[in-house]
Amino acid sequence: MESLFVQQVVNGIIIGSIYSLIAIGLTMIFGVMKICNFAHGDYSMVGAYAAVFVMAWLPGWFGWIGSIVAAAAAVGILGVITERLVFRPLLTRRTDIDIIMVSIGLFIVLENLSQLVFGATPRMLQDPFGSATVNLGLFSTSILRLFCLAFSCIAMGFLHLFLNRTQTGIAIRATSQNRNAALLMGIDISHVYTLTFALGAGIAGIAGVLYGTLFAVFPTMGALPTLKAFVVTILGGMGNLRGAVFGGFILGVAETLGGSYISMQYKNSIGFVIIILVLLIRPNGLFGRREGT
Amino acid sequence: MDILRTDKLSKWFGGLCAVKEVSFSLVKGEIMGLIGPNGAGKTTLINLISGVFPPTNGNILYQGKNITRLKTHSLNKMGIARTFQIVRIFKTLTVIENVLTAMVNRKTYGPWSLAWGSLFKRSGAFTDNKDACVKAEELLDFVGIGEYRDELAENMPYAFSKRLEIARALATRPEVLLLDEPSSGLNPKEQNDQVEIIKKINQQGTTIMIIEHVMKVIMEISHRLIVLHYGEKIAEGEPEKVYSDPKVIEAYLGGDADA
Amino acid sequence: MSQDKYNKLWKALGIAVLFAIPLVISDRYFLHLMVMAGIFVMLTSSWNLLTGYAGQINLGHAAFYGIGAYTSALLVMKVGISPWIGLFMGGFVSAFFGLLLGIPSIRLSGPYLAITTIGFAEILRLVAMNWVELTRGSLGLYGIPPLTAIKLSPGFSIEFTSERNFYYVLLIAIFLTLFCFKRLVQSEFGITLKSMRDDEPGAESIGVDTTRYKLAVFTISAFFAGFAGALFAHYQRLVSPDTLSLGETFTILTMTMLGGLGTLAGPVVGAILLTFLSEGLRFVEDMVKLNVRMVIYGFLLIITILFMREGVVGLFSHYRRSGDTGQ
Amino acid sequence: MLSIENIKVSYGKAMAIDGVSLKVEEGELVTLLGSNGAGKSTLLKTISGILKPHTGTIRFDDQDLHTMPPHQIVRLGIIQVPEGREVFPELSVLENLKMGAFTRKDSGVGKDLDFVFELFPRLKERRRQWAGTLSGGEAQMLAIARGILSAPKLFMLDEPSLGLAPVIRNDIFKVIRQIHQERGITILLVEQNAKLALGMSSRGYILENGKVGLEGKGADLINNEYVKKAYLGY
Repeated sequence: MESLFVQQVVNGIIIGSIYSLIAIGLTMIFGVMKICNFAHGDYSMVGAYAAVFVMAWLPGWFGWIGSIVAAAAAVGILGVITERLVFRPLLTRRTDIDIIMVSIGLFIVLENLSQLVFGATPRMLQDPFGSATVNLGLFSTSILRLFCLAFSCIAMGFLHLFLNRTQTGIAIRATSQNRNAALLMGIDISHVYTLTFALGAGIAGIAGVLYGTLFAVFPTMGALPTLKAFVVTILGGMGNLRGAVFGGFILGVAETLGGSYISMQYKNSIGFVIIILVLLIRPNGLFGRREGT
Repeated sequence: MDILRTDKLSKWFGGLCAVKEVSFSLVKGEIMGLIGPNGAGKTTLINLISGVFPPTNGNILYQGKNITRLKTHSLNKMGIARTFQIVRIFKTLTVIENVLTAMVNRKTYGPWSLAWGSLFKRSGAFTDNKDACVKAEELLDFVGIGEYRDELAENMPYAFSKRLEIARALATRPEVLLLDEPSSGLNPKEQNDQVEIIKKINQQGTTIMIIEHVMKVIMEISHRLIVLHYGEKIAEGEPEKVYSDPKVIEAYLGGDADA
Repeated sequence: MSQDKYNKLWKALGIAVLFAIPLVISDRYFLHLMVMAGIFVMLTSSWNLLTGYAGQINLGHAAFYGIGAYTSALLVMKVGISPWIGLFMGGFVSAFFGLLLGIPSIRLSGPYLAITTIGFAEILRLVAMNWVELTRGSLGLYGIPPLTAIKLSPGFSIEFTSERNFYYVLLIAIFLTLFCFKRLVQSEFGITLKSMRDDEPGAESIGVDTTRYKLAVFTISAFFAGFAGALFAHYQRLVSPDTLSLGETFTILTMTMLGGLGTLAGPVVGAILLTFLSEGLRFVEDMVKLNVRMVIYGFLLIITILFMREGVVGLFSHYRRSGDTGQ
Repeated sequence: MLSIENIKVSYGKAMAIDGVSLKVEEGELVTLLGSNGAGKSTLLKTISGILKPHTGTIRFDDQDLHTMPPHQIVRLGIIQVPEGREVFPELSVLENLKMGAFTRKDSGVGKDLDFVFELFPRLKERRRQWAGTLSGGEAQMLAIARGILSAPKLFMLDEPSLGLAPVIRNDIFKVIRQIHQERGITILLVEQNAKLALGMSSRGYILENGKVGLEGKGADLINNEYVKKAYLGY
């Protein structure tokens, strides 16, 4: 019993770290541009496909590192393109419904276009550790999974450094907190928008490689992470980066624990139950900051 | 006779006290001006009276009833209507529809009876209802925007959308009308028109409480004034008296450096 | 007046054509498409009432459809009530869930509401998948009885197993539904919904109890969606958890956005257009051997929002009377 | 230095400025007075490029401002401390100050940082704290300090004493006078506290209903009946 519990918590932390990674981009984009992007998980899907191609071409460790770089770059560019073509025209007459609908349109297009291009057959990404596992007494897990955890924590760490230590990073946070004041600081808002989308999508691309490594790569793989990322984002309060990181781990652990102690079948609904309960009590999320009145 | 009275009304937002123990009474039939420098808590006071949020402390009495914690819609049904500093008209409805929707008898009919009733109605669309339209047109003419009847509200010139908001508030047949800066953003001629409209409304028996920054307007129409400063009531009385009050002049023009 | 008579004439002619279609065209597949388009007309119209008129973004509408379908199917199969009553039970049970979903919606708006509604639908979909004893899980409920035949005289009865006869049932249901929506939307109730959508504090200031209106519109919208679901169950005679899926909701909202959100005609036009368009595209897909249909759906949705915000109906807006459609 | 010619600005459909012309010369401290809604804040927003005028010109030295995006206007050294402080609540005090220096590439930032910490020792104590946790007075100090770090040539302050207790208000005014006199920064001050503001200005403009009602030397305006009228509407 004890070890099953620890085992599940560890599994939850591992998957939760990937949720956090996807959600962090979603919440960042929401914070800066108030865009609620239902196609965000598809950035991960595209990232995972980028990895499929790079790994087919470069074997082993090089392939792995190469695919991370390729995924971040390719998806970052895709993010910028979608921002410019689809979201930017809506910013002047933003209504929630238009932005939500247009992102749903984007979701449908990306998912089905990739089905056309890549086919529906799931593909596996190689495990550079050759499926090796490690037993740490209280729990055992594959090295690959630990690596994924480490990698997403590193990615979040770098993002944290970027957002806290660099002038540009602080400018992104500043813009999300007070757009008007940011303008008065001489920050080029349009530039910040583009950068935010590139960054948010790029991270989602990296998360896609990790997600694809743990599970499989297929065109509709983006849907579930999108929903999870939204759950995480709402748990943490939309626009709140720390909230997204905590929310990701909370959801990951809640899911694996719920999956093993309550019901495996309802695992994917646990997050929704949590957010409905949370929103009933706190309409702006657990760590949500109050919206300006 | 008092129609509305507040008793030591306070509102705190976090650590900030926006309204501090304000007591005043509104006499039936008067126009009372609410003035004070920027950030003095005027809009907060109006929001408290109109039920946007409850006060932290204190009570509000309306016609002898305690209405402190009632919501905006209930207060409206009891006879308190308001307008907003930044207009809140229904943009995608036409001008007359804006007024018509305010004329729906919500005291008697809730959503369910309206919905159910509509299924058995033979008279067609509510917006084609002759009696209602005649009354709505009267109100539009009253504020002088009758010719815009079928225009979409969002296409209205700003001054007219402010008047539309007043017409809409009147359509709910209020006893007390709270006006939050009815002439901000208007040019002098439009402000004069606004003054005339407000006077006319008052002459028909509606008690009015008005926030206004354009002093010419407030001087011309108010019977009495209340001055707020840092959330506190610092003066009350007839306009001339209030204006010569040194405390008021200081609040507006500022005291000396060592004040 | 003459304009009015002219309109009435056109309406009568349209209705006559709709009733005559099965008499003229006997192609079963075509009639099947008409039936499916009809069910979507009911669904999209009900979503439109909630999202287009009342401004409550509901991304879990397929849940109401599914609840209606499962309720009616289960009551008929397990309890043995008449499918005709089942249709209404489907509507009522769905309406009850609409009321439930309405409760969190009181305090939520925009993206928060959107996610809550998705969550609601996903939870119900998982229930439909996993409560195998009741729903047979992902296999779905099959062998649902059709609408019971109406016996006119001992030797003569009307069956509802054929597309053609079902078409007539549906036609009547649609007329009733659209009649209700038209009345609702044009009434004091409808104008209140629109004012609430445009400006909530403004609506509160003229005495609108927005809480109660939100609950009411969630309930009413869910009723009609549930009714449509029940009709579908007894027509297709098979219900699966897919009925409650996000994909189904996306179809509903693509149709409505394409036709024109917040107009009476929009959802009708959108549902018919997209049902037949997708069949047309199936031919194209057979030719090019590529699954292009959904990609085109997605692009249509994006293009509609970016370039023709009022949908197809908006393109012809100069034919409409301004008050008619709420735009 | 700054010259505005007959600009008209509206907020959506609400007319806010209806033909205003004014000038600020290098080294001046000019006060802009007027009751609420007279268009003072709108004017500053227009100079900063956040709002665009329909007609009229705004020139700074030899540049046309009315066609320039806000971030370029900041680069010219036109810095605004907005009404209500508008600090970044979830950035630390230090990060807020860094944002002030966002456009600067020169090496003087460190020196300026020392300068503002000297000016406002309380900010130094709280430099690691989130700006959202500051009191109103501290937030105002931060907003001004942030502005100073932008190396302003023209420094525009929008109601810096709004909602502050008299003691803190006096401190703030002292600092404004100090940076004007010691650093020779040109200042355009929007203020409600007419006596205090005019007392230290070289010139003043009274805005009324979106128009300039009166202009003159600071000292002359203090005792002018018209000023009282503009505020109190006699």
